[in-house]
Amino acid sequence: MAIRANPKLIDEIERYGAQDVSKCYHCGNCSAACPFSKEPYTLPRHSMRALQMGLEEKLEGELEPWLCYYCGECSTECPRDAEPGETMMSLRRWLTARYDWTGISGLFYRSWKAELFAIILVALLTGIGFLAAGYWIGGGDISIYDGEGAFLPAGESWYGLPASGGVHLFDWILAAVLVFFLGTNAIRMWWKTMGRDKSLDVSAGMYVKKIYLLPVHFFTQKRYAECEHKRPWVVHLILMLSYVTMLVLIMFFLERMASGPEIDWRVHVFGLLATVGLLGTTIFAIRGRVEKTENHYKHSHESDWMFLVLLVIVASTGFLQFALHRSGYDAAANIAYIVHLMGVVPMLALEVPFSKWSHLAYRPLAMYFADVRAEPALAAMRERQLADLPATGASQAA
Amino acid sequence: MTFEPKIVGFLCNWCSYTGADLAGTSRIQYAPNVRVIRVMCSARVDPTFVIRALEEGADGVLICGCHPGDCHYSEGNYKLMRRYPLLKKLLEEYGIENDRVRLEWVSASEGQRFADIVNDMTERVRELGPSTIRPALQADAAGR
Amino acid sequence: MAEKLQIAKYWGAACGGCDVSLLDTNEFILDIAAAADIRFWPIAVDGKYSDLEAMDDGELDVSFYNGAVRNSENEHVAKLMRQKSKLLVAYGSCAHLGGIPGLANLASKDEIFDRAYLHNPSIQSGNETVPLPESTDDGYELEIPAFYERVYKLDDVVDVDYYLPGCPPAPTQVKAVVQVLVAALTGQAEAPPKGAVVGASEVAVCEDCPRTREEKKVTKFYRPWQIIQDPERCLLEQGIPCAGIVTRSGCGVRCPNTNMPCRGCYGPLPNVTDQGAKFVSALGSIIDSKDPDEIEQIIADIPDIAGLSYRFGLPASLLQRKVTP
Amino acid sequence: MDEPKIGFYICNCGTNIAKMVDCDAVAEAASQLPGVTVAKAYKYMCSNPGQEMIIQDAKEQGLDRVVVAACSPRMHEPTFRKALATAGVNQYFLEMANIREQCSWVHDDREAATEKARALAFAAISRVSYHEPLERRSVDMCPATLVIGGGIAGLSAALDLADAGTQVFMVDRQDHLGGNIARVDLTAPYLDSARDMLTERITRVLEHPNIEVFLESEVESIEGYHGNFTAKVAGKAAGNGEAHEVAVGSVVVSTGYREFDASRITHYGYGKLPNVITSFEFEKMLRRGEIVTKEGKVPQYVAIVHCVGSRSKEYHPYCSRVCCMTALKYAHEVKSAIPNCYVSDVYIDMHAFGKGHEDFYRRSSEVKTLFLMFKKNEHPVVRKADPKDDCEMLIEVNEQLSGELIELPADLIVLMVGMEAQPDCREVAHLANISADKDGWFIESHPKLDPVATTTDGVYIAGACQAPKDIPDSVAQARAAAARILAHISRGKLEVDAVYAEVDEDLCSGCRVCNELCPYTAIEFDEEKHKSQVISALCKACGACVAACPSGAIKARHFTDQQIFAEIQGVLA
Repeated sequence: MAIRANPKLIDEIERYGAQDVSKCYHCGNCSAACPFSKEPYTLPRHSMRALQMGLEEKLEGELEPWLCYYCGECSTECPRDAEPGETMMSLRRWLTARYDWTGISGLFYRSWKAELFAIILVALLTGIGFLAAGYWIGGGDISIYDGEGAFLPAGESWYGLPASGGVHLFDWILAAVLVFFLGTNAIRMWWKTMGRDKSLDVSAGMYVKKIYLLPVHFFTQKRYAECEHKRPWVVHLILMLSYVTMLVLIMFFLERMASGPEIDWRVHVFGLLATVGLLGTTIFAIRGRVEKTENHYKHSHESDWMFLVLLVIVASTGFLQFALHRSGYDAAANIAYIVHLMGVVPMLALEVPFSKWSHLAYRPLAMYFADVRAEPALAAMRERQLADLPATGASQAA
Repeated sequence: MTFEPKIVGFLCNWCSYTGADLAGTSRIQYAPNVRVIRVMCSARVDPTFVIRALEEGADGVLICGCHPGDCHYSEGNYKLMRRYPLLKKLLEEYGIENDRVRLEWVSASEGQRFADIVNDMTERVRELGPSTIRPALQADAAGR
Repeated sequence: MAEKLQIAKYWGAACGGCDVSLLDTNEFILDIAAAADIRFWPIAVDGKYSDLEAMDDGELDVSFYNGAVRNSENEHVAKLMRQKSKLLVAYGSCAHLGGIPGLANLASKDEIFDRAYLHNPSIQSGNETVPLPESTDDGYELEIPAFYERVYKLDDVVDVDYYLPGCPPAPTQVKAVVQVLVAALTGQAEAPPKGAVVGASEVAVCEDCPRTREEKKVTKFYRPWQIIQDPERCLLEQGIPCAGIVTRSGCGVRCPNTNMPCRGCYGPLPNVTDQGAKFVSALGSIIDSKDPDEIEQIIADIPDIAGLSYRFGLPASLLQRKVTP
Repeated sequence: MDEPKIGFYICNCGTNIAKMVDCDAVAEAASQLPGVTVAKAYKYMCSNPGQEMIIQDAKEQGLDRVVVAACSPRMHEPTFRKALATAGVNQYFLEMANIREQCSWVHDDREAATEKARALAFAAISRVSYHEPLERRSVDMCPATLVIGGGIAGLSAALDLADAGTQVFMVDRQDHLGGNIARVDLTAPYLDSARDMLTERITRVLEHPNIEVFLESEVESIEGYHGNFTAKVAGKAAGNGEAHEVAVGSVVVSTGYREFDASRITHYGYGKLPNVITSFEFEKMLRRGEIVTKEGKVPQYVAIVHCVGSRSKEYHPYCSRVCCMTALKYAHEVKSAIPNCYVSDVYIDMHAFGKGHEDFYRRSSEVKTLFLMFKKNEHPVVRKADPKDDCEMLIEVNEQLSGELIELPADLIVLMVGMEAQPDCREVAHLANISADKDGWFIESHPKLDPVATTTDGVYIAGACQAPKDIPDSVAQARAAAARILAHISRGKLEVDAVYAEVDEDLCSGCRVCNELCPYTAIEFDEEKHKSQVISALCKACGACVAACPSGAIKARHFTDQQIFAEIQGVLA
């Protein structure tokens, strides 16, 4: 049965960043250059073609864009400046939007104004919210940072879990919300990429057998290491690990983090390291994007900027409150804290489920799925090639 | 070792000889048994030439001209077309096998056709075996 | 005139017409008799081979051999005559080209014997006998000439000085040639170059043919009895295959003048290698059709193309005889 | 004839011959033959040193015959004839043995090839001994030219000839000049107007004092020979009824092409679906300036299908050469007329061989043209779309680059119909005494070295009647033809080959067998002498009469019986 081509699709995806797709005339240099391009996954030509022809459903079901870490080799090799690397990036944005049932991420990606507005709005609400909370729930004394009558109490903790109210509990509610959105979208992703395609028979056993890949890919990003240049991988890895460290610290050790003024090395050493990691890498990235030092920095989508800026704000204010508190300026520390939260909340509430950061879930999943379906996909491919053989034979004879 | 027939080919300059050249420029491989004699037009092919070739020891004779209606001299090939059947009848009475003498139309663009004809004719003549004409006449002379 | 010329004439494989043609010179024969001693002429004067054998080499001034060489006897005598004569003349079509007997070259010796002595309606069954060169009959050793596999023209077996073509040669030509030779031998005139065809023209019969010629385009061939012909017009143009176009003139256009097509007895023209092949070429060239099937039909009316084109000259043709592998 | 001194030269042609033929061995064998004074093998006989070698040997060793075993005589016979002339030897004392095109290039068994080369060399050597010195005749060159066909090629040739001050007669069967280009809007790849280009030339032709144009007329017959043709032109302009006769020295055939009939390919639905149109119908739209469907709607999807009738088993095997660029041109024109329209090119291969073409192709992809590749001999199928679809039609393509069977939406489908030889090309070929190949394109005298001339001296071909061509190539060929003709005219006289038939009156009996055979009526019968005679100027040396002459009275100069007998004996030796 023939698949309907949709020439209009390319216009839609252009709004996610891709600009030069139609220049591609399928010489295949990109796939030759790509370190990940091996059957059954041909990167990036396969996606480029599907995109040019507007094979919507096919594209939605593709894992290939997620298998790409954007080393940019393809774009360098491309004789027609069709920017395949950037196209893959744009496809990831588009896919994120397609996975997201709320439609928010689509909105964000297509209109940076909307995204910015949302961020500011959430930031303001957060600010106001916490100020209010400080006054009415907390003692209202902004000069107290922690302990008895703290303006923004962390709340009671029981083995790292929030036993009663306070910021800690809020964190967990926020986390729950975040997981809900990301989770539901991840399920949609599974449906579009795995569930829907009846042609492949993927056994449940496979899912179990390959499950270990999830953490592996998540924590090591070893595939990124396969790229020709190693630096991007290192940078990315540091950023990601710092981020995760921070997440763990905040989710489980918020009290210890907050309590002071004396430094609690058991947690703060990690906190400081993570901060350095975050700041270092983000600044490196910002510089890169400004000066376009590396392939994957050439093209910057608004979402990239907002993501980086938020990170810088969050990391720096996080450190600031820490520093102020330790040096006894609790009032200032509290203000820094609120600003910090004004950055953190939109970042977690918007960026993670609906924007760039969602890839922290989708990419490892995609790699996991890719491995799960590799064998049946390969088999199907072979079958198809065999089916083609007589046809080609005939045309040669002619 | 297999018998390699010697075949004399009379080719018209404008179609068949050019066609044979085209087979060359197209690098089409064919049997090396035909030795070509160029004539301006197949109409120049006097039955005497064919008979002389056979007498001189040719195992076969191939005549090629432009396709009827496509002659460079507008109608030369028809003239051959008229003489040829008479010649064939004559040769038949001499007891010469039909396949030894052959007339084919080959245009300037039919390099492949020329090659195919040469291969086919070579095979047929090879099946007939060597022509006995020359040996027989030599024997007659020796007998005297 | 000092002494008489010594001449001889012999009849090989031939019909005898040639001997008659010499007599057809009428009273001129007497002049010959006056000028020459006829030393050997089996049909006219008494004599034996032994007489011929007894002569010295070159004793004869000129000998006329008519007929083809079909058997060992013909060859024997031909060689004898060559040996005994200063000049040997191939007299008539058979000696010149093989003649009518030459047509036997379209069949092998065995085929001929089979037809003549074994399977022939005129043979009473039980009487089938094939002649053998040597045989014994109640004690007597019998020898007859060996019948050759094929027919030869005279110069296949001996060196020939002059050729006098025709079947038979026209008496006027015979007369002329004899005069030339006599003059040459008696030193009154220069002899023609050796190997020359004497008593014939260098040009085709048409040169002397009185019939009018216009356009040669034939759509049907006829045998003489199949058509009421226009006595004024070229026979070929009327579809009657006339060999005049490929034949030396000199005969006096004997056949066309009697409404019969030329058969080609005077043989090919000086520039022609193979009379029959040329005749085929010319006949084909005047067929008026572009349709292969129609062409086949037109030539189908010519029953025996070899017999037609080589009626008098098969042994002199390039291929000489039917090939029997 | 006293023993001739023959020089035998065998050419290695680099390795073209040497790799398959043992040239030294052949030379060695040849040197043993009687009369062969010199026998040499050399790298490139056609090179200057090669020719020098012949000239020197001829002078020093007194050669009076030369045999060159090399390429086809159709290639280099003139070269070596010149060399002989320079050496002071009559140029007809040359014979070539074709051991490249007809030996080394077509055999793969070195031994057999060498043996064949030897036989061919022996044939040439035994033939050359019978060669006779011949003198070329020179005839007057009529300075007028007949141009058949008033398309871009014909116009270009005519103008160059006329501007040079020579008379031109132009015949076109249509009621206007311009041919197929007159039906075109813009040209690829530079998108300038075909009409501007054409009208300028047409007006110049019509107003040119040296050009006489016969519209709605056809050439009935062309008689004569190079330098002295007489052509009969019949038709309206020639005053209907009696044919107008023109005397010309040269003929330019520029009859062009006609487009492929798209309805022959049924699964494109041409003639059934109203919005499937041919490229020429689309050109009409472009010239009207509005691209709309039959229903008058502005199309949202336009699909352009390439190779309609070209490069396919069942229709025409060849590439029509102009369609790819024209298709890209359409993409550009549609995009600029309807910016939000989606244009797809359904093609087999993109042939962008010409100047500026590849760049044009790149630019087209930048205006977002969707290129879909289908497999040769596996044509897409067009069908009507369902009402719920947002398009008129759907094209099913087995897309090669993705390996997917897809269906493409289309509101307007443009079929790039290929070029086809004119329906009466065979008649024209017969008329001008040139030949046409199996597809009906006229055959040039040499595919590489002489693509302008034909096998008939004085008749030239220009434009798409020789093979599918774009405008620049047609014009180039036309102007080349004009240059060739002017070169002859400027010399005033023409050298005509010395090869023709002649009658030996002493041997001719006036049987008149030959009289009806000559296609050029070169044989006349002298009623006085009762002999046939050949008018050498009219004779084109086919030899039909020679073979037929029962008296052997007609001699084909340079193709005599003796020469051919010698050749027969040679190949069999």
